[in-house]
Amino acid sequence: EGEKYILVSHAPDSDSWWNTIKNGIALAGEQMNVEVEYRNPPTGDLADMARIIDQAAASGPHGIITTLADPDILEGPIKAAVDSGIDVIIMNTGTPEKAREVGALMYVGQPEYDAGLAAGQRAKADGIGSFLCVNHYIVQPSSQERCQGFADGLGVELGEQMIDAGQDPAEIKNRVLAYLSANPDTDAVLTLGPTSADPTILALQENGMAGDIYFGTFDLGGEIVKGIKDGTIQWGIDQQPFLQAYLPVVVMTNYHRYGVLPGNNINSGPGFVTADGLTKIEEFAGEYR
Amino acid sequence: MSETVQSTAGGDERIKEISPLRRALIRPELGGMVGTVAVFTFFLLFAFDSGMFNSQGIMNWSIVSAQFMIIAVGACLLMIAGEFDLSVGSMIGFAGMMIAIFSVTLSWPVWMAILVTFALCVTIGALNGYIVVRTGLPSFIVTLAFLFILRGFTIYLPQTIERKTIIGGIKDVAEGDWLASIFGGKVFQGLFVWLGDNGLIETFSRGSREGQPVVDGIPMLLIWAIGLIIFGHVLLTKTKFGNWIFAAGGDAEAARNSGVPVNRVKVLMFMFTAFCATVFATCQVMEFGSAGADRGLLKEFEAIIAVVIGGALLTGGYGSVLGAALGALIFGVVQQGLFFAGVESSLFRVFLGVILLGAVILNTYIRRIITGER
Amino acid sequence: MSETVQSTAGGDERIKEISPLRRALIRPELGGMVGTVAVFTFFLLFAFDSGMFNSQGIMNWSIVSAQFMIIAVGACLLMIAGEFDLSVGSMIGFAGMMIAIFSVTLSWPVWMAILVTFALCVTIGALNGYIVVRTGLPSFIVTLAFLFILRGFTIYLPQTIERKTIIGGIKDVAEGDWLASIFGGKVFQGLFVWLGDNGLIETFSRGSREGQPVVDGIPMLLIWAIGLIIFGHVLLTKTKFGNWIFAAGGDAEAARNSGVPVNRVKVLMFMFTAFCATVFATCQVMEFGSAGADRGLLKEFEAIIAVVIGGALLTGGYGSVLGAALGALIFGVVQQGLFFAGVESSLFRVFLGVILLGAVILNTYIRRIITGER
Amino acid sequence: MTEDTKFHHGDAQAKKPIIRMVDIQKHFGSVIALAGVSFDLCSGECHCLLGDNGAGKSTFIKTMSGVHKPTAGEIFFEDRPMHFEDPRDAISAGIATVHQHLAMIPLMSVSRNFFMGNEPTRKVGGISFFDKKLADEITMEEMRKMGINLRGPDQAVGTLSGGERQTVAIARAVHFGAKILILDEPTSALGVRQTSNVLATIDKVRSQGVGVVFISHNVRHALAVGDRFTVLNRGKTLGTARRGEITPEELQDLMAGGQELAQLEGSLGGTV
Amino acid sequence: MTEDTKFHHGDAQAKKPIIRMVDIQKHFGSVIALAGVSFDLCSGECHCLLGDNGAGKSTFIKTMSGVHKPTAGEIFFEDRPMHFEDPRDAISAGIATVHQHLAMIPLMSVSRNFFMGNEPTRKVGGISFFDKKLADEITMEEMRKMGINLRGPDQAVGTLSGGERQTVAIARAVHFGAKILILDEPTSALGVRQTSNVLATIDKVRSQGVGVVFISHNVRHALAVGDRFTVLNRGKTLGTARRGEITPEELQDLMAGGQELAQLEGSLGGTV
Ligand SMILES: Nc1ncnc2c1ncn2[C@@H]1O[C@H](COP(=O)(O)OP(=O)(O)OP(=O)(O)O)[C@@H](O)[C@H]1O
Ligand SMILES: Nc1ncnc2c1ncn2[C@@H]1O[C@H](COP(=O)(O)OP(=O)(O)OP(=O)(O)O)[C@@H](O)[C@H]1O
Ligand SMILES: [Mg+2]
Ligand SMILES: [Mg+2]
Repeated sequence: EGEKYILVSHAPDSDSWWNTIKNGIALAGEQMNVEVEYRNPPTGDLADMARIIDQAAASGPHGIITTLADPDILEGPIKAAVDSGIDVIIMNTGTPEKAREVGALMYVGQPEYDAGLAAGQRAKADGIGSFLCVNHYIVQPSSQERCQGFADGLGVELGEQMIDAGQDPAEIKNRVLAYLSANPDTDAVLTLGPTSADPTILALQENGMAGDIYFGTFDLGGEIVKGIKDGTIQWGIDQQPFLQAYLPVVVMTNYHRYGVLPGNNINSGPGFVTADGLTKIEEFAGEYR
Repeated sequence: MSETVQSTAGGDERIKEISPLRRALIRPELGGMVGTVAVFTFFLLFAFDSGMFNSQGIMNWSIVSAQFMIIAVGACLLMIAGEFDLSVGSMIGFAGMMIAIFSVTLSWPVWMAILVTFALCVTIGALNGYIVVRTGLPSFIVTLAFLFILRGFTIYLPQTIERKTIIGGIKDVAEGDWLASIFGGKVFQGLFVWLGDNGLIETFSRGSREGQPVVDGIPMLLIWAIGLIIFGHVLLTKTKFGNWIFAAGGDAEAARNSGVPVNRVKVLMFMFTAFCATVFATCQVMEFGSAGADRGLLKEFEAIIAVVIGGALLTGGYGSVLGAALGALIFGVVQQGLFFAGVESSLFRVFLGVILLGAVILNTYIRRIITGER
Repeated sequence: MSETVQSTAGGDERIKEISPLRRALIRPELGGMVGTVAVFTFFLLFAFDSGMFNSQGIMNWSIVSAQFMIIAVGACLLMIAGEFDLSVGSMIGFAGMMIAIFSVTLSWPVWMAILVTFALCVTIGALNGYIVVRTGLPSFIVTLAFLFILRGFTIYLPQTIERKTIIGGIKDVAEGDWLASIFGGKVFQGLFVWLGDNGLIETFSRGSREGQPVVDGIPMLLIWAIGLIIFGHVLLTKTKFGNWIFAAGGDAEAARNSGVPVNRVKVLMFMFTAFCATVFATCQVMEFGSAGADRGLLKEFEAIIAVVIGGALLTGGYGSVLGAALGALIFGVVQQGLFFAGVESSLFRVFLGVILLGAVILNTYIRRIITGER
Repeated sequence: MTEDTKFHHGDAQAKKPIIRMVDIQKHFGSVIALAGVSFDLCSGECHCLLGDNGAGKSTFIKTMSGVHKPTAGEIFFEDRPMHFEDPRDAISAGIATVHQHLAMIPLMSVSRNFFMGNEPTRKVGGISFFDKKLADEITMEEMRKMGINLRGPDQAVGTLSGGERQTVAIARAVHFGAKILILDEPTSALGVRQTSNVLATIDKVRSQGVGVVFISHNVRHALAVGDRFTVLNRGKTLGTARRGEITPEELQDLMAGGQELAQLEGSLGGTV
Repeated sequence: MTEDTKFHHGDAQAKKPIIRMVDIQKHFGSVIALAGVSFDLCSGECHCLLGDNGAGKSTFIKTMSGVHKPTAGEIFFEDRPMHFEDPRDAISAGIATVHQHLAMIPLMSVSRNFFMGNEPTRKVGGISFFDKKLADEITMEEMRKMGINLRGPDQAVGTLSGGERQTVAIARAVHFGAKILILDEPTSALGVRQTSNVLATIDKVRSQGVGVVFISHNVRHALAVGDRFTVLNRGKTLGTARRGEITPEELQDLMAGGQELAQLEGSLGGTV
């Protein structure tokens, strides 16, 4: 009872997608009756994140749940935490192999490159040959892996097809408009989350391409769900962040209380969300979905 | 060290000649005007057929520029009054979030949410100003503190109240609200339909809106930008208060001794800057239908950059609203133009830095000629 | 308006009494000292059993503070010399990226990569300074331009060369490099093993490092921080050059007339700031083994905040390196301490803003007493 | 200090004073700048305020012009007690001040400086606008009267010489129909020609019925235009003398606070 | 301007001048500040530089002290042609300047100001450190000599009165064994006591063999200490006169650039 778990993410304060994660651990904490905390580097600087893992370890929790955004940086602190007797579960970014390497119990998440690749293959099957990747967070390596994977899935060069969109919605919208009007024969648009998807939907509505151009996105959110429903967006890749936060807490609590542990890693995604069966998703989008 | 001309009746043998053309040209906006011409020439040459100059393209960079203009007007007047505000970006995020919380979470009518938010943000601007004039601290530090404080609340509040950091659904509640449409609507839609029908502007050739004109109206954002520029320009150059703004920024002590209510002027300008930031936020929230905790990041710098490109003096007492508007235009056109021209987008920052440096050196040169300052 | 004391032999009836204790206390660092005591008291009371004060915890906030200290020393000297540098954060990202590109992509020996990067970054610092002193532009604008330019290159270069924004694998190539270990190594490892063996500090309880002490040495980062503080403090207070730094920032014109080579001082301080940023970047890259385009975001503000909390005057001519170091310590302890205390992390910024405001008001009050300025 | 026989303390005046300041004190933190100074001024007279550096002259006139609020003491303006909240109040009551450190803004044009804080307005459609044309005309006219030919009303003050700026400041004060004109060391940075211009202006203004407070370190300038002389020393008055009742040497002695002057007097012919 | 009979142009001196400036010109952009000024100075003399506002006095002495490089003209220092790149060069050649706008930094302590640009150093282990103890001692000593009692060497200059600051600046210049001391309007803001102190100091310094260049708008101050008087007008010299060869009235006339002075002369006893 009252075990303490700390979740450390690599996202800057303002990244809204991570909110589902916060809600996920909060709910798990409540249900399992354990203490949970969420921490992140305020500016998204991974080097700061390493310090936070050190700090988390120093505060002596029972377990740490963390992303593995850059193994080079995070390996050291995570290994030190593991060695000092703290159990670690890797979530979200990273791969099962890396998770094993750093001594984590397991990995829960969606390997970003693979997700991108799967999406690319799906798009290729739908006859897509060129695309625009709207990257709103270009300095984050996993964002690039998604675009790269998608390009590889299509079998094309990524090249200039990924734009640095910035984070201001009006700028994202207008950059998308500018790109599409300069490259009118683009087949598809790929966005990396609500921050870039919401303005992109508006952009497409404005230039009349909504519903016409092939549109896929990572991660769900209120507007994205609506877009899927009305046919603007073909599919959303759901990595189910809720599970990424919820499951590790549950797994660890049970491990600490009863010594039980699943034998495998858990892939919370990629799941393709399409217009079928959206009701639950709609209700909880942005909160638990 | 500051005397120049020995004015006796007639000419002065100790002044060399300055040509009248040169004298006519030297004005605060000159740098901005030269920059605007240069930028347009450049893109007309290198991105003409990229769609940058068709009706849709024009609307595209106009909107981006208009955004910059709205915050640049506030920043410009404040800078001329001798202060600046680093909390503009955080204020944008904060204002948007407040509107969302009031209207969606608390289900207030949207007009009330907007009005209360305006009141709140302008009060925070006044607080900023009050601290600056009372303690005499540099506004850099005071507003830097508010940059952090406001951003902190913008993340913390929705997180605690709504369990998410993006609050959407504002479009639905704003439907038919009279005040919302002043920020989020479009005007002259009829005109554009007519233009499209008569083939004067392009129409959509595919998709759901086939046959409709590609540009279907002027967004209120543009109207606000133009309105604020006119207001700022008139205020600054045509009124008594405008004189006080220059005086407060030129030498606060001297102005105070001459009977200019310097503290009042500065506080009012902080409030006006906050007002502009809130206009920006409201337009954005009404257009996009959601408020996010990450809105407005780095906007404070962009506002300052536009103002400085437009010829204002960072230390106050000199500048023009028209210049700032041109600065914002340059900024917007370059940013969008690089996309049209297909330049690797991460190089945008490099261009921005280089343009900033170039503009500011040109402006300094012009200012020195005007004021005889050395 | 600036005369105070009518000094005649003996006392002056026109000065009220100031107690000797009060007079002994008022020094630039006082604000920092008070702040440090307050912060430690607070966390000792509210986060004592959170692990913040065990060996691992202490090491944790020490390292974070040391990071701030490294950049704060540079920013402090530069600020006292009357300028400041907004490009510090971008410089950190840029320097790290350059080391990675040189050593990993171009496969240069690591020591060479480091040396060339130092040369490059210090040159950019000099360029910053040169532009500032030559054009007389405010350093805010010039370094803001470099903030964008350097960040742009930091994203663009790896993107073009390696098609990613993070370059890893530096640890492998740095293995055994003499220069790399000066930045990334640890010292006094023997001591800590001894401490661990004797149960004076905790040891790992399982895994490959079972039995080893949890803190296995003092990272070079800390040594660099202490070294730079001592260097900066001695330079500022004990040398001729230190006097020039104060003079250049106090009144550049007066200093120039008295024979102080003001331009040289300023340019050198820009170079020193760039040097500190590069030390920061190199330590980071060597410790973590990778360089990313997002490194150092907002660090320029953090440096300035630490310096200002430490009692320096934003407008130059006044401050102390020890104060800046205390400011960095406060900053680091608060940041990590809030995590230890389990405070909602989005509130961190709110605290930071409030502390900044409080500190700066306190410092202003102290400075006015010291200098008799009003 | 011993009391000089020619000095009167608060003696009854023939004319009624327009401003009367009684026992003004001003403290800045631990510094006592004024320790109780009384002073009055009639219209049409030039009252010189003299004293050593740091005696409190500037501080005193700043309480008169609303820049500082006195810590203690009372101000009677035209026999009514007055409390100036800020310089605006004093200005609108008719007290114009040319401060020691000029109240001009270098980056602004002459006409904007001239009307700073007192801008003429013109109503257009119910909104009042700054009447720039009128301002420009008046400025050019007033400056011409003072003997200064501007290149144009838009010329920046930063391009004027010190003497010219001083003249703008005085012209401005006179133009706005001040009842009291306060001049804080207006001649200290001026050449002889400019100085005699300023002194002549004081004379002219006085004859128009304006009361002038004139601060100077130059005994001869004071004696040239002053009707009464009040000497401050270390925040207190040493007393007031009338023109003709005191010799330059005596006055100078008082201005130095009664302390010994360095040995050079001979060559200076008695006064510095 | 008509040439006054008592004025000599570049006449042969008995003593050899330490500095000789020949036909100095200085242009700032479109402003011609100096249109050819010649000047020389011998050791042990006080050479006054007089002239109207904006005549170019400050500009001229700035070329002498290395702040400005002359546009044309030559400087001979102890008969060797000299080119000062910056103030450091002039200072190390022995030219100390007290500028019109003080060269003191308010936030710094008196002793740091005193030694600014000329810090005494002490080697410790091969590295030279600022010798603060020595600096403090010398400062206290020199200030005491000048009759100023500091609270301590760490007192900030900002807390000194204007007169005291002026004295620090002069004491500094003298201490560093200047061969030439340039004083640009040192008395303009000073009270009578401080003024006579400064004049006495000039006298003392001169008798120690230092050449002094003294700029003033006050004829009487100039006449009190000057050996020679050079008058500038609108960037040109009107000529040089020796002590005793010229009356105060004549000198004042020249200083005003030969233009009419306003009618107040009577009460001023001839000179302003
Ligand atoms: N840096 C500069 N740039 C341009 N013009 C200058 C500069 N310095 C001085 N001047 C001009 O040169 C002329 C001479 O100025 P200077 O300061 O030498 O006069 P001055 O004789 O010292 O006057 P004052 O008695 O008022 O001090 C003036 O017209 C002045 O405006
Ligand atoms: N704002 C202030 N805060 C603290 N002390 C002040 C302030 N203003 C003036 N003083 C002090 O009050 C005293 C009187 O100063 P004041 O400027 O009135 O002298 P003054 O007679 O005008 O001298 P001067 O002839 O040099 O102009 C001085 O000791 C001065 O330092
Ligand atoms: Mg005074
Ligand atoms: Mg001068």
